[in-house]
Amino acid sequence: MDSLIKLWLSTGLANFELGQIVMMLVGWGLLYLAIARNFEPLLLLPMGFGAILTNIPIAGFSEVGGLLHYIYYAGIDTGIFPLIIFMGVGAMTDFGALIANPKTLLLGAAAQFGIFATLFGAIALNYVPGIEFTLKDASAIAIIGGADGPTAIFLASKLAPELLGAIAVAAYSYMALVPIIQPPIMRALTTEEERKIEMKQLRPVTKIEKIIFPLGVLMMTIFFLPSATPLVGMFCLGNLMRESGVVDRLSTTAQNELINITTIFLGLGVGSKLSAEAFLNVETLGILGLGAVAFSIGTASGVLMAKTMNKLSKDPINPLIGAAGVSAVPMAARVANKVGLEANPHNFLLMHAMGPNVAGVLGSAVAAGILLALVGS
Amino acid sequence: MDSLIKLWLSTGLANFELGQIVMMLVGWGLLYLAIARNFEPLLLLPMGFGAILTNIPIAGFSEVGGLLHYIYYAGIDTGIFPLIIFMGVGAMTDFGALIANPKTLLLGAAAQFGIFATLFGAIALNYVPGIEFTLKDASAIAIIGGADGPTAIFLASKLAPELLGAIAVAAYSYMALVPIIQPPIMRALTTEEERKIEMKQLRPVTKIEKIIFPLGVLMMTIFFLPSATPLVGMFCLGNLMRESGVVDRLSTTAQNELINITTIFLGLGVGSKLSAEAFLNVETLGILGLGAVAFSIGTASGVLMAKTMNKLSKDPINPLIGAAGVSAVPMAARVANKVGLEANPHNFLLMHAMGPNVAGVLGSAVAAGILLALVGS
Amino acid sequence: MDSLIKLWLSTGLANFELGQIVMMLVGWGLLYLAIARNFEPLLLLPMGFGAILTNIPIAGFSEVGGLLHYIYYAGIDTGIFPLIIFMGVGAMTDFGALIANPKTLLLGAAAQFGIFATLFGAIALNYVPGIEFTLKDASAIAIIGGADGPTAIFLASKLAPELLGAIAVAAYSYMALVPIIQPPIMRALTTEEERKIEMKQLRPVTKIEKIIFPLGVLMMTIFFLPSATPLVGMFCLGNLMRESGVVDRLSTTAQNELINITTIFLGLGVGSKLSAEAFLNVETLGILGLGAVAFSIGTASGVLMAKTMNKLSKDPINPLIGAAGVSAVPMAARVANKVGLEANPHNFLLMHAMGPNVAGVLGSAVAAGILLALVGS
Amino acid sequence: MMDNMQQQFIEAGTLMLAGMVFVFAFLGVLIVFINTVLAKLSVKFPDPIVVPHSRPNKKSKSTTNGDISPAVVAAISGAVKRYRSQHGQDK
Amino acid sequence: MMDNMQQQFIEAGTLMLAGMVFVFAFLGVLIVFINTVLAKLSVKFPDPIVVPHSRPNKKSKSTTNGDISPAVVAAISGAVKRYRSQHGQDK
Amino acid sequence: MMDNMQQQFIEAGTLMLAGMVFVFAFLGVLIVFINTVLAKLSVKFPDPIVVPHSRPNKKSKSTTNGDISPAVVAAISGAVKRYRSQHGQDK
Ligand code: NA
Ligand code: NA
Ligand code: NA
Repeated sequence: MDSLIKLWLSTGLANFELGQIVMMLVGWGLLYLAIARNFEPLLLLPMGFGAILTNIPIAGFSEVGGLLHYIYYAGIDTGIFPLIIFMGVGAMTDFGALIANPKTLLLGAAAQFGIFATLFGAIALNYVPGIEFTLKDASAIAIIGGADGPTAIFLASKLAPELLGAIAVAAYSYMALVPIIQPPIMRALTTEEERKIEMKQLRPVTKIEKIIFPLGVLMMTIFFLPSATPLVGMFCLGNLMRESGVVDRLSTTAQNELINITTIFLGLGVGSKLSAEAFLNVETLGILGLGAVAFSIGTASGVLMAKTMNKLSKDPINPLIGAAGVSAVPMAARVANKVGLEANPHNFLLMHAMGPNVAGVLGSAVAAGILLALVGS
Repeated sequence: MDSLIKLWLSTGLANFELGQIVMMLVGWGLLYLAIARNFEPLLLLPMGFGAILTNIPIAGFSEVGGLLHYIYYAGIDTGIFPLIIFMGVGAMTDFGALIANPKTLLLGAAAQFGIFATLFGAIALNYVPGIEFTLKDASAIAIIGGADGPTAIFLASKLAPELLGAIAVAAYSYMALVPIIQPPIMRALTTEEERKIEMKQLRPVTKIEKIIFPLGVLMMTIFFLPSATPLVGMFCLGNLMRESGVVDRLSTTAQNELINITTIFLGLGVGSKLSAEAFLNVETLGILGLGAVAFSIGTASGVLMAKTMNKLSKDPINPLIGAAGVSAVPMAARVANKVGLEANPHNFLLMHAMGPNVAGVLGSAVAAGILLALVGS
Repeated sequence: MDSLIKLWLSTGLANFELGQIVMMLVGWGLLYLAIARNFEPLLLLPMGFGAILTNIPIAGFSEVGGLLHYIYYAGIDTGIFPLIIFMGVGAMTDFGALIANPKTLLLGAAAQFGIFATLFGAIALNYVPGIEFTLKDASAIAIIGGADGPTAIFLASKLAPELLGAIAVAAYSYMALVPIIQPPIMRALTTEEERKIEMKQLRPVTKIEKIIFPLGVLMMTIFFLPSATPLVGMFCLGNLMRESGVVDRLSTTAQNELINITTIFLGLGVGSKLSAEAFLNVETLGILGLGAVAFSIGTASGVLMAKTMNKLSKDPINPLIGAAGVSAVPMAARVANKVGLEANPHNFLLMHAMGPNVAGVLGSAVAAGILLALVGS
Repeated sequence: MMDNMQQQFIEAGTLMLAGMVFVFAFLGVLIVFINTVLAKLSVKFPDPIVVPHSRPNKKSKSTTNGDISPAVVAAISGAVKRYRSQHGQDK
Repeated sequence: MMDNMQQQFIEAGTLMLAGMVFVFAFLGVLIVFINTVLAKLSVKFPDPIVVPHSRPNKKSKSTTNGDISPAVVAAISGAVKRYRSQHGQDK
Repeated sequence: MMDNMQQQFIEAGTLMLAGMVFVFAFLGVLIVFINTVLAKLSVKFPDPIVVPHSRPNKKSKSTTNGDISPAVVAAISGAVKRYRSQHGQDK
């Protein structure tokens, strides 16, 4: 009898708190988005699962001795997991399109306005009662506009760990929503004629350029923005392993098993931050709202920049590729290609959009470095 | 001369203790079983090797600063390694046969009687002078009857770390001995007629069922037995990665490189617990004896349950598949198939036995959760 | 304005110290050697990159909280990374040629004279003002003569961590220079006639011999030199996984993903020791000089031993294969083969040189164990 | 000491009882879950009917390297068949 | 409190300005870098001219297992072509 | 200080001597081990005689993905041969 009471008291049913139930539903929602809607499943599936696990009463997944506790403090609090992911992404990235058409770097720069405008917006939200974002919080939220998951997680873990869960949810959700968010903005800001513009074929890029490029980026970051070197450095290491051609076995592992293993644990660890106290508040609503604004502003800035450049440049530039400047590689580039094809079925923008797309990755890593340098200490 | 004496004093020969020699022989024995007899070599080979390393005089493998010390405390004391393995096993498990014939869950339940009967037996062994098992010790020993390696290691690391080595040795040895232990029991408890029974072909199972199944198992565990959620949760995560079809690269890594890496270190770490003080005592003999009893009782319970169900069910059930309820995937299912073929060369029981086989994995994880809940704190 | 000043003060340009600039150039040099000259790129590329990262002003890669700090203390200070690499190397090593012609073990032994002569030389360098090597320092430096990267890193991390960077640079650079350093020495010490000697074809080696060999080596190390068991033990574990044939999936992972992942982090971690204080001093010059001496003496000893054995043995022995005794697997064996072909285009020494080559790996691991035993405590 | 043993036996017996009841209850509820929820789901969301050889195609997506397109596989199978018939070899 | 807000807005505005200027400056310098350094390098060290099908051969080096030599690939391609033409199949 | 140096030289010399003796002794015993124990074992447990082409088959077991059965390999080899003879191509 005693034993039965003890068994009952050790059930989840006897110990559930309302917040845990709600957060578990959030976890289920993330799993639904990942599996049924194919929303960035590589991260949202383990993240949704982690959200469920961390909210199980009694089990103590995120307390000392629990699995998620170890994962979070070893891999995310230290910044190690996002940096390993970034190395793998670097090893998967081909900068050829960017080197062939370097002007597209300006598109990647313009799209970062989404970040800094959101920073302003986050501070403005402090007028809302119940919301009190510090400048650090606002910076961590703003980086959602960078449309780059590891960058957002890395910055949030440094500047506002208590908001990490909400920021990661927003960042990955909106990245998955890129094909829905971007097209209306792109169509609204461009004319039919502009969308029909065909671009000149890209010149071939030599091996030596691809090898020196990550090294040049690294040197510039060292000179001008050391606070961005963790992110940019690991990204460039991965890219150098890829392009140098002398360490193919390391590059292959960085792109496959290492990034896969890290992704599983990163997702679980981020999910462990989705506790009721940290997530169920008006601030989360603010973050979700700001995220949508950030993506929209970033998209619009990229498109408007491309329109301007098209007017000034001798070679035609299709303004649609400006939207790819938000990064969200390679989805945003595909969206640009798709919207372009609607206007002109012979217009293949994919390769042209890859330039601003990878420029956007660099751009948001640089923006993260600026925020770390100015707000971080 | 001084140097030569120092060199001599630093040899193993000058420092061996009897216990270390005996334990090294145990390590050699495990290597022999793994390599020459193919006894669960994936774990017994690194484990036997770890046993040899940990007993080297002076070398200090398991002391602060030693390799096995780090491995044990980082991966086994925390429970991380068995949980990663369990995730990988989940990603390798196909629940199709179980979903197609859910009644076989009862067989997986019945076979767990091997666990609880052994718990009783372990307490009874306290009559033997020199043996003093607490209820925690008895629970950790009893789980050997679950025939599931990672579950046994996980539970032992929580309830009785000082018995971990002996428990792991017993669990894996008897799992390897399944083809020898089970058939006589199966034949003794069934008639020739029963062994000849052919079963109805299994219905096809849809993708949605396979996706929802691990989520349902997880929810039930959360509601009724949170203490089992580390094991069951990671198992279900692996299975969901497999069946969802949206994170194939994570699933592939979990089934291959990640589980392989973890297995090497898990084996070494478990082997490091095979020190003379911990292993060379009458309690180890008790554990080895109880392990054999546990497997036998589990097998018998499964077969008897299947006999009963065959009498009550409208669809015929071959009692041999009940033996597969002890888990030991997929060996026990193969044994059921083989004994069935002996009686009736047209009787292929393999798929039918996979149902109780994977049910046994769930069953022993649930049993482990109960023991943790009632005895653990 | 304030913000701009803050931004400027956070740039690398405003914070560079001379030493950091020089060390960054060293890092660039290592990258150049790795990529353009193909000098041991698997380690020198991540190591050069690590050297650049650790010398970035402000970024704090190697301070508490920095990525390289975690990597170094988790993987190199503990000795874990070199040991995992050694396990992988063991899994890649085929001892067949050595077992077929065991006399070649003497060549692997003779080449270790490079280590012990260098130890003497390192002590002699104490006459140079500004250099003050303790016996521990000298031992760590001497191991460069072993021509085995993981062994050198392991020993240096135990005996002289502050010299680790310089020792690793020297070890890997000279290993890459084997095709340039060795041939002149080999030609100077042998006659044209000797270089033309053709050797008897090797007998086939059975599976059982290959399985028992690593176990025998392990037992001998346990008996006579426990301090070498971390290195030799992990090497033998890898080799046993390979040859036993029962854990192919573990062996494959140890040879591929696990060693690749570890190599990336080992390189980064070793690079993090290339700080100005630790590297820019006259001791580093001494180490680089001694490294060249060590390789040369080791090569010469191996060749002279082979000459002697050729005179005493009934089966002819080509003295060139003695040079392969320094290890540097498989480069040194290829060099022996190439120099042999120059003298006699029908003389294929590659397989014969693999015997002393892998014997050299064992030899330097044994030498490392002796140094640990006599100098380490 | 004997008291203690008796006490332990009672505890062990209770554990055995509670444990087996719980295990059966838990897996029993799972049977109900499969027979109701999953059964309904399988009716509501049946698997799309697929041409048999498109399955392996999809599976092969998960392997990151060394993919071989179905056309090549078909060609190889054809080559195997012809090779066998030409050489009269069976294994 | 309103003072505080104003203060924060000023900080946020400065951040926005400094940030966008810096991002454009940084990526702008990178354009110069590409147009000068990389452009010169690409002229000085052009890629060696390679027979087209030697590329995939080199790539396949990086995969540690399951390499297939180019000759075999060529043979398979041939087999595919013949198989298709014999069977009149296109996909 | 010179005393100290002398002391260090003596230590280094002893190390050199002890080290080389030990290395030779250790690897020497290993020679004996190979010539006795392993030699006997190789006689007592000779490798089973296998048909040559079953070897690669067994090796390929260890690669988890992308296995190709020997029959297919044979077929491909045949295809290669025919392709070469038809096209008169050698590389
Ligand atoms: Na971006
Ligand atoms: Na079980
Ligand atoms: Na060596």
